[in-house]
Amino acid sequence: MKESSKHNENILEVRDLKTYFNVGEGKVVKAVEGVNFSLKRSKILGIIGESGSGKSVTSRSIMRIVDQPGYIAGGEIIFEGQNLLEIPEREMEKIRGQKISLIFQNPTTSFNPFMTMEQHLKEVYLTHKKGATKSEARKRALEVLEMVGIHNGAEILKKYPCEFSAGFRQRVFIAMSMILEPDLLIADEPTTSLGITLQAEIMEALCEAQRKTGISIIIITHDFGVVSQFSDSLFVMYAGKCVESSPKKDLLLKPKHPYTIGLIRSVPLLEERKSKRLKSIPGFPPNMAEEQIGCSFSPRCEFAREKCFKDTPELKKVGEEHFCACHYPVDYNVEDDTKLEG
Amino acid sequence: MEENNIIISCNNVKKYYPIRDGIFNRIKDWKHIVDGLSFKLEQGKTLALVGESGCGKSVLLRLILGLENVTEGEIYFKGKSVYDLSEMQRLTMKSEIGMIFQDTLAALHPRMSIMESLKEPLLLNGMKDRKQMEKVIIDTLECVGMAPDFLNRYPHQLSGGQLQRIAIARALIIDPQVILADEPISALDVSLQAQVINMLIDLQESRNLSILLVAHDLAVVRQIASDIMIMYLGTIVESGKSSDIYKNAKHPYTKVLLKAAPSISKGINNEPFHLDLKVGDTPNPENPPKGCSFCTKCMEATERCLLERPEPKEVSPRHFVSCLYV
Amino acid sequence: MKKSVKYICENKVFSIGIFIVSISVFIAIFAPWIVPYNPADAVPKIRMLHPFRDASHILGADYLGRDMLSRIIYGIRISLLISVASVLLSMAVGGIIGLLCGLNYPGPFDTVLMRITDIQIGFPFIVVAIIALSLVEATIPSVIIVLSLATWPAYARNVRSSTMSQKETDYVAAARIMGAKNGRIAFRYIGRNLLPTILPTVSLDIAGTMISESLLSYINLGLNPPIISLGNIMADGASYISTEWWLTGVPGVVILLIVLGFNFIGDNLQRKVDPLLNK
Amino acid sequence: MFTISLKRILQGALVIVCVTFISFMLLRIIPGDPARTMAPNATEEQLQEIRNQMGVNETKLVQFQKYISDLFDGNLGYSYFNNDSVSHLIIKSIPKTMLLVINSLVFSLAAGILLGVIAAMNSKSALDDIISGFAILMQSTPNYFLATILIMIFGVKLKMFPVMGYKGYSSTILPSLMIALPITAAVIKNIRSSLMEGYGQDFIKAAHARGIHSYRVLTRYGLRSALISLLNLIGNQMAVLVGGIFVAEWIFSYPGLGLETLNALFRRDYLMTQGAILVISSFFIIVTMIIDLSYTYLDPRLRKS
Repeated sequence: MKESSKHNENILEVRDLKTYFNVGEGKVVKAVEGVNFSLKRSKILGIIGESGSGKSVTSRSIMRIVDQPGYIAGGEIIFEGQNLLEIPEREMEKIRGQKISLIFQNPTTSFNPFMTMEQHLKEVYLTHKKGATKSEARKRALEVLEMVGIHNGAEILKKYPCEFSAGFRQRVFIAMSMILEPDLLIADEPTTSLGITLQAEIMEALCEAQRKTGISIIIITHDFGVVSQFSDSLFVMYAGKCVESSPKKDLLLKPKHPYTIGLIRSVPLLEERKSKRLKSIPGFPPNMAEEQIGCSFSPRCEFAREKCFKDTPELKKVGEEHFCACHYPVDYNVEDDTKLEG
Repeated sequence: MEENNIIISCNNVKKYYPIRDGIFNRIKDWKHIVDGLSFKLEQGKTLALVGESGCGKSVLLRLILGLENVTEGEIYFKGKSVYDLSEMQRLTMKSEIGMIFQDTLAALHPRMSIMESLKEPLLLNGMKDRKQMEKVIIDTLECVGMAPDFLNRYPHQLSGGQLQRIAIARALIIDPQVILADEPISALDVSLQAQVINMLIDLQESRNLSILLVAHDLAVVRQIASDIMIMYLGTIVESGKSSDIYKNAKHPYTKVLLKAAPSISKGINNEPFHLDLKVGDTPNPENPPKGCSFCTKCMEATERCLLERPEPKEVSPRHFVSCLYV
Repeated sequence: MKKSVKYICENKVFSIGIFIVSISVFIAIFAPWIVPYNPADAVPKIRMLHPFRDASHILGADYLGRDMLSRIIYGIRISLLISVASVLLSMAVGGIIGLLCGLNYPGPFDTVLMRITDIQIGFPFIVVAIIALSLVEATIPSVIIVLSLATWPAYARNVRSSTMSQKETDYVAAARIMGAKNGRIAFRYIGRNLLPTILPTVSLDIAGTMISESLLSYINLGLNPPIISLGNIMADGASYISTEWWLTGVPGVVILLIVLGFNFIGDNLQRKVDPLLNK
Repeated sequence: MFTISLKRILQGALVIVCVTFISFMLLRIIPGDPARTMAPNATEEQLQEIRNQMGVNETKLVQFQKYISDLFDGNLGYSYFNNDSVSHLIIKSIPKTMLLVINSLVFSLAAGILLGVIAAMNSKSALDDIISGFAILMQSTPNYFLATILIMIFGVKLKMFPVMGYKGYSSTILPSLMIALPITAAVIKNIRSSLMEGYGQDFIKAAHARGIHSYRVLTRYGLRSALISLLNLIGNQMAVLVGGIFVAEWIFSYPGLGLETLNALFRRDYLMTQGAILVISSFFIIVTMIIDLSYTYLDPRLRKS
């Protein structure tokens, strides 16, 4: 394994990651089936996909905390030159929280109700930084709270999580995940349970923190608006596989994969729209327990041809850093929506 | 705007919850959940109530449905006040309102199969013979795009999208004139959302339904609603036709909402997330500000805003804004 | 039916429970026909016979020479009858009271009744039983009522909390919107949800009541001699404990097995009965 | 927080008063004449004279009033059978029963938590089945049958512990073991299920994702919430504990408060039974109240609401 230098271009490379769940009676749900992507240093990658597409499972696999009965069946996760799937558990525990940290979706349940905020923040610091003193930990905690826009930190520390609103708790959680200056932050649907202004506040705090510390972020969401406004490059997942990935502007303007096109067309817009109805994608997402033959989007795809139903498309390069897993990529432009009005 | 095609109208509706304390639970203070609300819903139109959690929009629906009593003000259904209806009239009113709840799984009885849940509204409306009931149920399922083979399954065995359609079917099965929907789409994925939005629009046109929709996603509201009301902390800050609201929003809170709402076009031209709101927690309903409800968070708030409660001013036809500086 | 049989076999412990309980119910129903000897007639020759020694008296004989197996068969019949009856009684009484309290939750009716259950919990069961059984002569109905005194508050609390939490749910609100009256909501909606939550505790309570019933007879407060209950048999053998331990041992093991069967069912009944749980 | 505890204390006091009143009335209703059991072969006038002395002849309410006024100046009345003041008798027998209570609580908590944690830790292995099997077995054995087994093994066969009466500390072992085993079973089940449920909760996964060592996650997060639910369980197990004390003292004829109560009850010694019931049930209610209050105090969500 080549020893890459610190300023290696990609901080994280995921190659052919496979995570399966055996759900009894021999049935295996292939939640993540061969996912490939890489993340450049201090850049933001947005993973978008509907529920059941395997995006959360991908994030848990990177941190190696897949819930039972899931297991990582194959592939490599190269993080700063080191394959995370091969190192022992003790080493992995040092990386979690110190090098990579995870933000959960529901702030109301991700805090220990019996511990004060101070105990939460200090515990992470003291667990990883052996020999650090309590006052040092407290100083760092106040520093991090300041960074996410909480100025009355001292008064906050004494209180319990149940005394704060959901938005405030999510802010403290972000601060907690930045306390050891990790290199990678994974945010799994950080704002789904919050309202519009709270969501904007949290995303603003995340941007601030990213600008100040140069940390690279993977944000996972099903909200197209949030991910297109926040990230540098996008990565669309469907039924456990990557269907398209490219820099943000390229994907939003000229998507190639029929599923991405369908998604973008079915997102309601703030601006005036000609026809009242949205062009929705017919049918329902596939049942992950059954074996997927051919392209898993073929049953719902309007461009599907005979080849699509037989063999699974590979991820092909269709543009500058633009990859698409489709036999017949569509060249479509958001501006002239009429092209497909047909 | 003749009087008779107004389905539901409220004037100056208030709802306070008591805060009890002390050994004998004496009422210490009042929580202003809905603080003086007036609006009209016309036949065949869709009115959207937009606001963030805690602004009292779901409570307003419960008041209209009679699940809770109003502390002050009246609610009229087809011109007659809801509270002095006779028993018979109340029953007929109930058969004309359909309700779609936010948490579709919790709105269906966990141990009743889908068939039984759909039969309940028909039984309660006096339909007796089984054949007819089954026919009505299957027709309604058709128009929400569901095959009848789900009928003897239990709610927890269905996916989010399917539950949503069953909830809409149950609301439609008694052929109501008004549909009240509490965030029917926010829990769904993007592709399913589009399917449900299209369905609601088709149903509205085919059955001349009027829909009172509660939502917090401005883009979805733009798609469905003809009239919009923006709520903040139990009061209406701005109301009007959807084109007026989106094109020239006047109230600071509406502007903040429009700016904060994420969208693909903002993504394309790289607009950052930026909120011009005062930092700090939103005021809680326990001690609402005396003056304008938005004064503690509004950037342009002045001394006057803190004391004087603004009245809705008509800025343009049917476009009302409650702000002192408009 | 085919599917549930496969489902039950998967869970060994549950099937053992079903097996034990069905045997004891079979014995309880057909006791008079399957009993080898008349449990009352004493044969002095075989006094204190050790079990499994003599083929004709498999479980031996007690200090008066009465056949132990037939006495135990009758004992099971009485104990099971009393326990099941008293649990059903306390389920009915507790259920109704719990439902009414839950429905008028902030009202006076609820606070008064809940205080009664608090007071009830204040008295240890033994003291209540002793006082009650000295008040009224110990017949089968009176023992059933006394035994159900101990378990009805638990049912009342259980049903009340479930009713209170269900009152605020959306499906009850939806029913009310559609015009359902209070009576219909109470039984057709809330009642229907109570069964799966109560049923598992029924089985565990039957086990508990069998123990209390045999305890009453053990301190010869319960049913007097003409009626044979497992507790009586054990009480008779108590004084010979150091020499002929099996006089108390054998009935004790029988009680233990039956109660174990009920406990096995109780623990797993929740998963089997509730449609909510099978995916 | 203060108002909650005040309300709870008032409620407790009310229950104790009701218990006293009900037991007072009940005792007077049940058949059987204390004077006759006192002096079986006395003539009618002598019985009448004893009854006057006992004050049994006035109406029940007057007796209750007199009892309450005595109660306030700490005198629980006079027991004619053991011709000693009731309060003195009770105070003499309380320490022995307290010994039983403490022994069984300590044993059941220690063994219960230990076995519960072990069962939760390796939940898929045979060890978990053995421990759960032991728990179900202990809960299904009638306690007096358990006593007979203990007597057989430890008393008669191995002669390790005394079986009857009170001969020093060693004779508390068997009775407290008999009381403790069913409670241990309940503690094992409670700890095991709350730990295994606890593992699935979000905040434990979040702690794990922060790289906090799995052992520390168990003790700092899992056990803490399990202990709080354990407190709630102990409150419910009080009834089993008190029931166990009566049976243990009866079978092992262990001279504690339970045995005194049962004897007094059978002898219709009103005042002694009354005093004993008052002490036992108020102890039991106060302990349940303390557990409720500590339960609300320990859980910040309840304390802060």
